[in-house]
Amino acid sequence: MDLLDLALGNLLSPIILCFALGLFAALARSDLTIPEAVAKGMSIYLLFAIGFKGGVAVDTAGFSGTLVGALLAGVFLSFALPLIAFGLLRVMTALSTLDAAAVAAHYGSISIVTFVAGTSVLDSAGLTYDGWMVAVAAAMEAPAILSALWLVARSGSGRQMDSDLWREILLNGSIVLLVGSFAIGWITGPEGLARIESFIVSPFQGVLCLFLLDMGLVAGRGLRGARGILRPGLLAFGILMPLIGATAGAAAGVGLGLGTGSVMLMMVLGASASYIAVPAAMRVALPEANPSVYLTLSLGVTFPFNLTLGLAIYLAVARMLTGG
Amino acid sequence: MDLLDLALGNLLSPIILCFALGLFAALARSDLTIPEAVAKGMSIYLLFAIGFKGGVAVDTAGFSGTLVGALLAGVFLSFALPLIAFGLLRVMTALSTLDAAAVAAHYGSISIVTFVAGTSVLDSAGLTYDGWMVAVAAAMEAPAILSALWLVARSGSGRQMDSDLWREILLNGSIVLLVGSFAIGWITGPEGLARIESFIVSPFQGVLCLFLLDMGLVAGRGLRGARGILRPGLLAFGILMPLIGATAGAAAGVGLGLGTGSVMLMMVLGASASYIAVPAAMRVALPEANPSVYLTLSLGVTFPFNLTLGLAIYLAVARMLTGG
Amino acid sequence: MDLLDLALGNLLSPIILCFALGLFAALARSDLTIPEAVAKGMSIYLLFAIGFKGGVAVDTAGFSGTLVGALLAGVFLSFALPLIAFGLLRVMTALSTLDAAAVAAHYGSISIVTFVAGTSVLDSAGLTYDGWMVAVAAAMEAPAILSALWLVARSGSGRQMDSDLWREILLNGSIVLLVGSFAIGWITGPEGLARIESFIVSPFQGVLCLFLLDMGLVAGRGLRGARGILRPGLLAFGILMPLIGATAGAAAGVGLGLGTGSVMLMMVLGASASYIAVPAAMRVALPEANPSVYLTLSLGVTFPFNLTLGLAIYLAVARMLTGG
Amino acid sequence: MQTHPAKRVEIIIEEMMESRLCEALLKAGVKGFTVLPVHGGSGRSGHWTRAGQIGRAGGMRAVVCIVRPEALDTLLNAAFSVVERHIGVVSIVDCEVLRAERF
Amino acid sequence: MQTHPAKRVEIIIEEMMESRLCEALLKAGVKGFTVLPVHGGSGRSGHWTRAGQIGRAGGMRAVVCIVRPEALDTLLNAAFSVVERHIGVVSIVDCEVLRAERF
Amino acid sequence: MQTHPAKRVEIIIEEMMESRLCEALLKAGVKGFTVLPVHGGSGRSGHWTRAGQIGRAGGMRAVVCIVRPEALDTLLNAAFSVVERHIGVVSIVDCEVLRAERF
Ligand SMILES: Nc1ncnc2c1ncn2[C@@H]1O[C@H](COP(=O)(O)O)[C@@H](O)[C@H]1O
Ligand SMILES: Nc1ncnc2c1ncn2[C@@H]1O[C@H](COP(=O)(O)O)[C@@H](O)[C@H]1O
Ligand SMILES: Nc1ncnc2c1ncn2[C@@H]1O[C@H](COP(=O)(O)O)[C@@H](O)[C@H]1O
Ligand code: NA
Ligand code: NA
Ligand code: NA
Repeated sequence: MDLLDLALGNLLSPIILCFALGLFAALARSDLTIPEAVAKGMSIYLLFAIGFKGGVAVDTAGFSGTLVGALLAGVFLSFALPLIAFGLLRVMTALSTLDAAAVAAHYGSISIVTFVAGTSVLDSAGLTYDGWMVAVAAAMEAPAILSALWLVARSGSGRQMDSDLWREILLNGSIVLLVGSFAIGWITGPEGLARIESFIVSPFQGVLCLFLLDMGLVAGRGLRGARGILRPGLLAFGILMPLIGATAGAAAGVGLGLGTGSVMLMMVLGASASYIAVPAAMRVALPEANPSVYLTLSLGVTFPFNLTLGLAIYLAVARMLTGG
Repeated sequence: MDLLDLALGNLLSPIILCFALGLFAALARSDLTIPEAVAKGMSIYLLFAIGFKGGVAVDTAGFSGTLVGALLAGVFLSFALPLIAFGLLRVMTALSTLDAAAVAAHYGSISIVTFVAGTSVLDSAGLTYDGWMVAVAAAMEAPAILSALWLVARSGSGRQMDSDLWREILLNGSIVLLVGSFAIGWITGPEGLARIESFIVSPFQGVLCLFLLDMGLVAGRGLRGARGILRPGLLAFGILMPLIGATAGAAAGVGLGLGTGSVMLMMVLGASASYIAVPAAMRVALPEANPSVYLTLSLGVTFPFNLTLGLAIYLAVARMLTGG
Repeated sequence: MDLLDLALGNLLSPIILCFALGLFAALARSDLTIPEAVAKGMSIYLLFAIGFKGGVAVDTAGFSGTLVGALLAGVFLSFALPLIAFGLLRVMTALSTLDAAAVAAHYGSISIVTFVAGTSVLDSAGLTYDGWMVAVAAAMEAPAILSALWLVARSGSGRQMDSDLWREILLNGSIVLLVGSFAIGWITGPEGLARIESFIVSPFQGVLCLFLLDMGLVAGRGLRGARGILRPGLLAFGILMPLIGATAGAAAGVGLGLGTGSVMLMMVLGASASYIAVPAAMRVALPEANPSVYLTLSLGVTFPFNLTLGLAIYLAVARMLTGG
Repeated sequence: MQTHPAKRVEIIIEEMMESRLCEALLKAGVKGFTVLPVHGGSGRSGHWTRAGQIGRAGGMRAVVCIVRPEALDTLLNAAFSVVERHIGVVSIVDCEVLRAERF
Repeated sequence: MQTHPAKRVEIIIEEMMESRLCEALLKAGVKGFTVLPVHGGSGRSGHWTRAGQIGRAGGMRAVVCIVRPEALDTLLNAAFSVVERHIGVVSIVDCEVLRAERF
Repeated sequence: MQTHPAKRVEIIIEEMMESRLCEALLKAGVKGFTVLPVHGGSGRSGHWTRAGQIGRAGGMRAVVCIVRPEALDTLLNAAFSVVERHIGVVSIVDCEVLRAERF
């Protein structure tokens, strides 16, 4: 299967088509909406299911040194990528230090839905991956926020970290749920999974479809309202930066000797940008930064790019690099 | 199986009993409620599932001329039925032109839940139907609104159609979701279905049960508050009109040479009255029309009638007409 | 399997670990929350599923005299337990008559989620129980409220029962849904179950997991805000009273000659304290009673105790008593 | 634009009492009111929020009622008879309304 | 703390008309507004609540808009042009605001 | 019915800052407040609604706080210290309350 076939196969999968439907409905100004509570419920379901399955996989495969290496690599990437992103933004766009730092934080962190979509592409390609990659994803959520705060502090402005902010960053809902369900899956193992399998395994792809429909609606609404913000430089950054992040992820994955599937997921983590945890942290830590810039870029440009073209590219490259 | 058996079998199915439970709870003024967000979430699920399965069915069975014929017949029925309804209302009731036109619009349009309940009656009777009937349902949602506006314009009052109103009518959430998921099902075909089957096929009947529980609650609350409105003439209309609509649907279905199942669904589409899309459009286009009249009639009289007796009658007649 | 093994096995099941995760997240002040609408939706699902399955079980096993005996015993327990609780509270704590009566009402009534967790412990121990025990649960919800009102009336204060209050108590949402779905399950029997099995049976344990996550969050938030309220005497009551209730339940169960599983469930009903139906009734009937006292005690102390240690104890005792 | 003086009464009350308050208001001849959901709050009985709650005991509602000045006293008496023994807050503001015939 | 006089306008309107009202307000030069969900209410068209509804026809919204006193009339005209034929309530209150430059 | 003068302060603020504002209010000696959900709004940072959102970054809350007139300044200072660098709106209205001892 060559790159084009792969890209097309991915583009014509139900989850991408659902995203496209949402995007279309929002851009066409249809009144289709998914209630906030339902969208949040679905995201809780997805986090719980992906964490639990990851924990069970670690219980089955056993704990390994590679896992620790991958965790450290993930944390390092999350700290380092915002610095690259910040440098690029200062060169490619006219954003202020503050806005640039806020955007940079998003690109060091990760998008769990892009990760999930990546695992689903691997599944349909018949490839396996290490269950603990979901722990790497959790570890990469927060460090990027600290890098961004450091970038701002260096330039003299910015708020001091207080203990509330620390707690909000390290114990934010998605980290707690992901790590918690990972631990539960690890403790209860395959017997635990057997009891809730028909809840978290079989309906998973279907829930992901409806969730991506909502993501498409939200992204589309964002794009509609933000035509003035998306200048060429910013747009180019939103597509260039995931490719850089994916390259860094690939280097880490190959360096650690991971298999094809896990290298691809490492690339996805490097490439994806946060749109839930980091924006919330930015509203507290850097309230003067403009939320429409970072939300539009992360959700309206990078997320669709990764979902439609990125995943296919990362898989092809991961295959090439690992001979898988 | 004769008509009585059929009616009884239908009346004692879980979905109808759930509706009855909701009706009872509301009339007895229990505080049982289903949160609005959950109800909306279920209706999104049902629309998505029914649309997707319809699209897959077309992909499997292939596109046919009959499909185009059925679509055209559906659009024609949706335009024509309001004119009959309007005439009847002016004779049978004391409603003003405005109120009569608003009510008429509901009866030209359709109720997707009645349609779904119809497919579930067919399933338990072991009969098949054409997957694209769901596309006919989507096509019949909107034309009736235009007929009603024309009826009002003719009488000199009424608002001019503006482009916002056009968009709201043609791109309302349920049409976009139904047509969109139909298209996704058609594109991804049986492989797409295989990936999300355990989300949209197996739990479908169960979700329908809980959804009908909510419909019963809403209908019951409406009836409780609307005793003053439901005069004999109006009540009679709410039961006579679905029978007329079903007759028209039967004529169209038999004329097109459809099978037993599809003729029955065509009758259901003719017989059912909208209570989501059309009321919303009426609040914008004919705000002076009294919403309690049309909501009570459609949701409190015609919907329960179709669900309990109507479906059994339509199936028996469809069998008789097609020898199925 | 001895008591310790059983307790540990229960403690390490996914549902208890999910509850613990919620408790931890709330105590650590994570911002993890489950939207109210989703939590309510899950509780409606659980009530519907447990009621329906109970009804089907009665249809399969046939109606029996024991069922009537168990219902009467349940109603008697629900009336009597508040009197014991009230006496204990007056001795062990400094609560006013009003507060003591309000707390007492909770312990005569039941917690359906504790009941469900009990059935799930039985399932993993490979034990069966009578399907109609869910009807006993429904019958025990309300009588305790009347006992509490009588206790208050005796002391001269308190509000007169009006017909609204009667209706609210007897037709509260959870009773109507439980009894209603029980009736629907009974009427439609195994064929009805077959149609919605993959909705109400297979995903049940998984939904219970997420629901207990939310219960942990709510209990943890309650405990955090109520450090001042939980004095030693009250705390001791919160653990002693379920043991007394379980003893009474055991006596009733053995007296009626029930099997091991049903005796255990009878103990669970006696031991568990309400936190949905009774608090709502108390806000209407005894508004001067302090809600933080009864909510903290029931949800923050007794519920976790039953879930973690209680269930294992009750099962061990039920086995001993019935030789099962 | 022509406006008319009126009173805006806001009653924050327990969800369980909502239906009783609404009935009392209607019985007192009030022509309309609007009920807003409440997400959380704080008072003598502590701090609470609605997130993830499953019972109805904890929740509150805000009922907003706009009346002609001369109807205020009847409204307050009706509201007070319900609120009296319950937690909750009643506040009154002078306002101006369009379309006075509606109140 | 330094405060400045302003007007607080509250418009209770059908959900279906929300987007039209918001557009009219923005076109009239209003600098901002906040939309609150409404749980239920009562009026000449009867009593309703949102619980378990699936359509959008029944719902309402409360739109709160704070403006400088001199902008009130433009706002009311804009709002009235939308509300005119629809059910709904408009009330105006004198208020004080911090950070007047925002309005 | 006997009423007493008070001040009704309404603070529209980002959801992320809700807990900080509530703590600041309590620390400033406020006896209670009520938090209302917000469905959407418009301002200098554009138009938004809550429909289908999954993050918490976008949402807002309306915090309503009724205080005795003499407590107003402490409240405003406390609120302002939180709101200062954030988007949001503070408005104050004269009102009358029942049961003054509660405020
Ligand atoms: N001063 C106040 N301003 C606004 N709302 C209040 C105030 N005091 C109490 N409340 C509301 O009324 C509820 C009950 O108050 P309390 O009876 O003092 O516990 C609180 O949770 C708040 O929602
Ligand atoms: N006097 C009032 N005070 C507050 N809200 C009102 C009032 N009258 C009507 N409403 C609101 O406006 C809606 C429609 O009113 P109506 O057009 O009178 O049916 C009601 O459902 C209430 O939400
Ligand atoms: N004049 C106003 N009246 C009412 N709410 C406002 C006003 N201006 C801003 N808001 C609210 O405050 C939020 C942020 O405003 P801004 O900082 O101007 O973007 C808006 O989304 C509105 O919810
Ligand atoms: Na990244
Ligand atoms: Na029709
Ligand atoms: Na009990």
